[in-house]
Amino acid sequence: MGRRNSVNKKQKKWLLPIISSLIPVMLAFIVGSFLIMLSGYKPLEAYSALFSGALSGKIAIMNTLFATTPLILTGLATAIAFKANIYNMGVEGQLYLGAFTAAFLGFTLQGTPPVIHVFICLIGGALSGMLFALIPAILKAFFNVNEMVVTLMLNYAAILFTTYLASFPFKAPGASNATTIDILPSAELPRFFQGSQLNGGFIVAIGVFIMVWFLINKMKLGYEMNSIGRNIEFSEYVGMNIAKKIIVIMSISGIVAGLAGAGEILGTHRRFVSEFSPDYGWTGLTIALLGKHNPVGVLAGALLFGILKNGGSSMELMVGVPRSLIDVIQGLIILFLAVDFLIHHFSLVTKLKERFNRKKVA
Amino acid sequence: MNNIEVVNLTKKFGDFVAINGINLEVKKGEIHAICGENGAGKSTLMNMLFGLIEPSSGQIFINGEEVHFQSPKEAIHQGIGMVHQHFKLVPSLTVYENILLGEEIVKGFKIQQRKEYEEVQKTIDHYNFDLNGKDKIQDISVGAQQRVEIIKMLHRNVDILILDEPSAVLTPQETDELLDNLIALRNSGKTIIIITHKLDEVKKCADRITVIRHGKFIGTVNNKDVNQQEIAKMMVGRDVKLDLQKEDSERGNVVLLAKNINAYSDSGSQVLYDVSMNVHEGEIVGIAGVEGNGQSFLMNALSGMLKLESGEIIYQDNSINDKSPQALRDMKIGLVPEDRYLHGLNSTMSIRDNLIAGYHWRKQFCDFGVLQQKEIAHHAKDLIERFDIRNCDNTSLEVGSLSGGNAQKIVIAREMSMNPNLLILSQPTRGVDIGSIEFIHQQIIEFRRKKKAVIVISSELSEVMTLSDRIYVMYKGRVIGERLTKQTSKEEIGVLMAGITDGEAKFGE
Amino acid sequence: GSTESNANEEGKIKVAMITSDGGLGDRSFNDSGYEGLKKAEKELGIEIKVVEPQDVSEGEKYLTQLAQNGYNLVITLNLGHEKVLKDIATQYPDTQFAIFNTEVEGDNITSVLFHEQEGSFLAGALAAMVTKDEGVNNINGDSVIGFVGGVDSPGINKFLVGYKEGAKYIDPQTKVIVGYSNSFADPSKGKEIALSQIEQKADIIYQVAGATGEGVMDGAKSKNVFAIGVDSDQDYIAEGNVLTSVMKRVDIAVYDLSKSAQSGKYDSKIELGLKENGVQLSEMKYTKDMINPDYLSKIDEIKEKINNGEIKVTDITKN
Amino acid sequence: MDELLIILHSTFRMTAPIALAAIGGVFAHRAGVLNVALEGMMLVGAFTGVMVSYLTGSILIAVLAAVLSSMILGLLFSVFGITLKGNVIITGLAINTIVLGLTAYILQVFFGQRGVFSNPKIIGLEPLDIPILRDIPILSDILNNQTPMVYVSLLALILAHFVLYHTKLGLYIRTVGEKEEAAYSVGLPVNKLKYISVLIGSFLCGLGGVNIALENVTMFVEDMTVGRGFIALAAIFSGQGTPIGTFIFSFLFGFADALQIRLQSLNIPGAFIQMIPFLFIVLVLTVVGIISVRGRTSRGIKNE
Ligand SMILES: Nc1ncnc2c1ncn2[C@@H]1O[C@H](COP(=O)(O)OP(=O)(O)OP(=O)(O)O)[C@@H](O)[C@H]1O
Ligand SMILES: Nc1ncnc2c1ncn2[C@@H]1O[C@H](COP(=O)(O)OP(=O)(O)OP(=O)(O)O)[C@@H](O)[C@H]1O
Ligand SMILES: [Mg+2]
Ligand SMILES: [Mg+2]
Repeated sequence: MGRRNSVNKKQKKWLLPIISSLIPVMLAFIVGSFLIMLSGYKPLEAYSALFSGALSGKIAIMNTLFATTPLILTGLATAIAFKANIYNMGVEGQLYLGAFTAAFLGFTLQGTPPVIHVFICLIGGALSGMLFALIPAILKAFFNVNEMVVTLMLNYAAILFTTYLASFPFKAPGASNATTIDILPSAELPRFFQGSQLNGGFIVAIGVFIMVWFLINKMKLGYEMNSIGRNIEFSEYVGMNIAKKIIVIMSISGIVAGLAGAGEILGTHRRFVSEFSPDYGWTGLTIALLGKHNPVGVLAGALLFGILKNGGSSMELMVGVPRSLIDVIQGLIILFLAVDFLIHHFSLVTKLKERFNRKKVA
Repeated sequence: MNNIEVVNLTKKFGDFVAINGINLEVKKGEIHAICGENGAGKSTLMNMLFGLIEPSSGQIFINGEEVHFQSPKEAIHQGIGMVHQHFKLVPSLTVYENILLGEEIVKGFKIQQRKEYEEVQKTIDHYNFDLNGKDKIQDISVGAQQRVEIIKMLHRNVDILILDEPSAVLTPQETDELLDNLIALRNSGKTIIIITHKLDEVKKCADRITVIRHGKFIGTVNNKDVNQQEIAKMMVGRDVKLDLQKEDSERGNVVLLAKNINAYSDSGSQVLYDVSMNVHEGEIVGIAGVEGNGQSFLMNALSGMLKLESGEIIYQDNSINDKSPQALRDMKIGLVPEDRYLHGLNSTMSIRDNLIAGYHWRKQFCDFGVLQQKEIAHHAKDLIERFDIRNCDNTSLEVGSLSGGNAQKIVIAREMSMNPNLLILSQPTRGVDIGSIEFIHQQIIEFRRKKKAVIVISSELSEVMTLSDRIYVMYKGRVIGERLTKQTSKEEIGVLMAGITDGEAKFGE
Repeated sequence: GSTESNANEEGKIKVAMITSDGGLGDRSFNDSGYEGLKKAEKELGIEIKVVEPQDVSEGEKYLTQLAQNGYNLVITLNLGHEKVLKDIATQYPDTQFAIFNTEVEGDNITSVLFHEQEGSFLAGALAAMVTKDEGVNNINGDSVIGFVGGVDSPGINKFLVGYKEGAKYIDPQTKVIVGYSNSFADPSKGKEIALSQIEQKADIIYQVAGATGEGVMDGAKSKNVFAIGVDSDQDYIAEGNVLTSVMKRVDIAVYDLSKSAQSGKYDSKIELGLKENGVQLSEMKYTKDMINPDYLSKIDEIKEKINNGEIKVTDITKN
Repeated sequence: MDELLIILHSTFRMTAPIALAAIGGVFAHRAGVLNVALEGMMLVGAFTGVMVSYLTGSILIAVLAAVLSSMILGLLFSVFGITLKGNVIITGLAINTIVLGLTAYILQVFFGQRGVFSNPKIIGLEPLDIPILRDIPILSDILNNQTPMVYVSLLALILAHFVLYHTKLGLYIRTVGEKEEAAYSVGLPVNKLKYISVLIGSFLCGLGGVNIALENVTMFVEDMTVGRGFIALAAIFSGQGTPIGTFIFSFLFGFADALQIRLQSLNIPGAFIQMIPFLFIVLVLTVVGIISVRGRTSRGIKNE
């Protein structure tokens, strides 16, 4: 206790969240190492593969950032809506539509100058994400229809729809799965470095992060999101046009989700591949919650998941730890992160101390 | 012997000391009043007695035995009951279900709803409260909810009864009934602690009075040894003017005119019948009426939250029938709503942010969509100073941690600082200490002096009488009378509030 | 770059396989490939490794790292890797790559293509004959057969089209009821679709739906009609109720590739159809005796015609 | 007409797992705990049921084990989400991830199987032929010869309604969810009530798992619940947390799904037919929304 008190306040401010997020990760690794041992692998070997795979060397780090890219965007998309207490669970679907639109513009707009072409595709992806998010937004704003249900349902529809598009009207000739033809080179988000998949999508993600950060922390709309998120009736009473705000906020959320999809297509797949997303939307949801709807928190969470993903595949490649076990460890980390150990611990310690003191007096 | 003894009790919220080494002795079979300004720590102290929060240090003895309540359950077990300042009722449940919560009457597994209702209604009738056991909490007025809270405790037959501002929303008659009942309970041997800002009530029922200020014990006195002025001085630490002086004022053009408005509630019953009223520049108009007679709906209609069935509301020559709250604010109408924690404040938002809510888009605070944090912080500091809001040096704290009176001052400060042309206040001083009431009333009068129009809706008859130039009385959704304050009396308005008219109104326009 | 591809101490040949979506345990495509690889390990004494990426975007990393780690042959079963494979193959010229179900050009790339439509054609033909044969199981006289696919996509419909053509070849009046489960892991739904098709008089249902297909077979079993398995020999899953399975010998292909790894001589393209026995019907261990032997000879006849080009089966992915 | 009866019969089958999870989830929902782990709880029930049935050959023990495993998960959820005050949505999502990985992992490490586990030794539950019901004309076509969990889901509906609205437990659960301070201030054991609510939910999810893996089919497939837990969640929200409303929406979904399967024989691209259940729910909610907004006189959207 004494030592903790001696840490001065300024230091404590940024140290606390770091410590409090390290504890759960450690706990998860400890539980995970039992499982790893059970299946006959060496925990230390496995974990060192995980960390070196994710963090040692330029390529490893770049690949981690590559894995982080879509998660930053889906995390932000969710966080924006959640901040205003709007449960946009439809990021996955919005992402798919954004992805398809980007691909479509990417392979149709022949002769567009490179940079402009990329921009058009990104904007197209963003807009279709937005339009799709408008459906639940309008239903919520004007008919008070639960947006969580609508977005959940529309996800399925979006995935089915894009799969249909890639299987029938836009199927690449000769392809034996549901993919479109390649986008034109002018629409590609360039890679930074041969040997790593990290590409311009990361810049897009960071750009969006900065804008969202500014929006939430500095702008009028951020203030209103915060207010609506905490008490919608109050917000209405003091004159915020809730219906309009819901539509605006969901639109922004949809734009970011659409960008996530567009970025994946233009930077990674370079064509539309049906069901390409390994639940980016859902992971984004977890990240948004872990980051407490706060852009910086989302960034940190996305990074953690990027490390786990990139490191996880190294763990499989190098050590042979089964993929299912990597899922379990990831789940454990999330589970432990759900709890604010330090703060809880803190209050527990304080409580005990108080009780003890009181006993002494008595 | 002392029924309750508190020794050197301290409560800290973080670095803030809310209760600072308080000693308190409550004798068995007495009515003990606790007085103090808003934020003095009265509720905090009582919450510790009831096990809602744990003390940081110090001791509590009940009947001579030291207790360490971990939860209200243990306090209830010791025969303590508490009527909370902030209601702890379940909106979707009925009155009787709320009253019996935790003490249901069951047969097998099944709750005997009929029997429960009958039993509760008996208690309600016994205490002569105006309540229907079958109503849902969400459908009844705040005053009625307060009555439910009181009955909830009376029904439980507790030995020690703590009441935290029980009369804040009661009608004068009900308050009288309540006080009589408390005295009767005291006479039957119960111990009662009552917190109230209304010194006449204190004088009427208390045996002894303890005053606290800034979390510190100031003194315990016998009721018969002091007068109201002296109690007020102990509380505030200076002399307080208990009655308000206001000069005459010349009234100007009509600012707001409501013509025959009719409205229905969401559940489909008519709540406003042909209501007509007006306000002029430089005039304060009071709306009097027993809680639940349509004032809240009138307020909602005037503030754009309730759609009208028919009739018209005209503000500065424009119809504002279909205007949203947003539009009304743009037209310089300020609103102080009745339910401060639902509509007036965003309790988990910071003090600073609450102080600009609804005006955050103004050039002053927001430039090209970007908030001017410096200006906002400065604005907050300024208002806190001007409106004497206590315990909020740190304006990034949540507003929910403020005491009731200070929270109310935040709303008033926000609405007044924006300089509206028409200010509509509903229950502006509910739960506010006398020092602050004096202050708020002065602010309202100052407003009138600037030739602005004010509507005050209050169930506090004395408040309506002191502030208003003209009074409308509402009864069952109608305006049943209109009087000039100078030409009427408290008694006459009281009679009107009970729905009794002798023919036509005495004063017409 | 400089590959660290020093063949390991004992000079063993190293072969790695990357699974396709769904990974191991699909009891069809991926599992079959793994069988072949295990067989190669045992019989050829090579070192093997199987890895399962989480999603298609990880393909590049897996391919690169396996090449870097000195595998002589890297096989990917995931056709989604076609785009990245081209680049990686030029970067690691000393490594041989193989990809299934799609054609990628490159000096050190082998493309393995299956003519699933041909096997499906046989299945369709057989089904069209058996469905009128009232004596067997609960077969009715109507010419109605069913098909359950995982998703409505070219990869699946390739099977469907062959199946339909086979059925129409026998009897143009044969009606094929088609259903999709929208998931490869939903046996409940598979069964429900099967039951619905059976209700509509279908008595032979071809499933191309991964684990969802297990439900289809279960449904066929519960109503004592027939299902048709896919990819590997699934006849054992519901003995006597799986008429036959359209086997895709991924195992053989993988085994042969491993063999090439030993010799160091690779083909650039391997097409596996009926002719090459890369696609075939199962031996029908449990059902052979239940049906009219004439049907089987008819099937052999059709097979011959396909092999010699007399019958052309449409490959929908080729357009 | 016959066609309709068949569809209805199949509707009940397809509704059962969703309804079981949803009605179970209603309790936690009413206690103010958003349980997104319904999915994982069902999956673990399915897994354990199949494994235990395989190992013991006793369906009774299998069902008990399924329920038990699901309730252990409920306990884990409660410890993290309620006692340790973790964010319940994160906790729920984490549990889903863990279950998905762990079932696959156990299957692989201890049973040497991947993906699918089916074996003739796995004993399932058979449909019931109920004497009186058998003779009631139309009803027997719809409701007779269903598997036990279909009847359990109907029973659960009735019981859930009774418990929530006519017993102390239900009243307390509703109180905790609606106004926790009210419950606390009269001395109700708030956390205990939340635990109970979550556990009731996991109990029914366990049975939902049994329905999926030991009734409809007798096998385990990784991730075989394929989102039914989330559909259940949607049903709870659509049904506004009442058992009856929740059941109705579960049923509507089951019906649309059953209908969808029949409609696939139409000559329309599969994707559009398969969208029907999802779009149908959105449509119903929109209609309900339009109707209820029309009747309102007050402006704006209320706090949840
Ligand atoms: N949970 C809390 N966290 C931080 N500060 C608190 C909390 N509860 C109360 N306080 C602070 O403690 C002080 C005493 O509050 P309390 O509610 O006891 O005042 P009170 O005397 O009841 O005032 P009122 O007459 O307005 O009800 C106030 O300044 C308030 O801001
Ligand atoms: N620059 C402004 N001048 C006057 N009133 C404004 C201004 N900006 C906003 N308002 C008012 O603030 C309140 C809230 O505005 P809201 O954000 O809903 O609309 P808006 O300001 O038109 O939108 P936006 O600024 O995002 O385009 C409304 O009453 C609106 O009319
Ligand atoms: Mg108080
Ligand atoms: Mg037939």
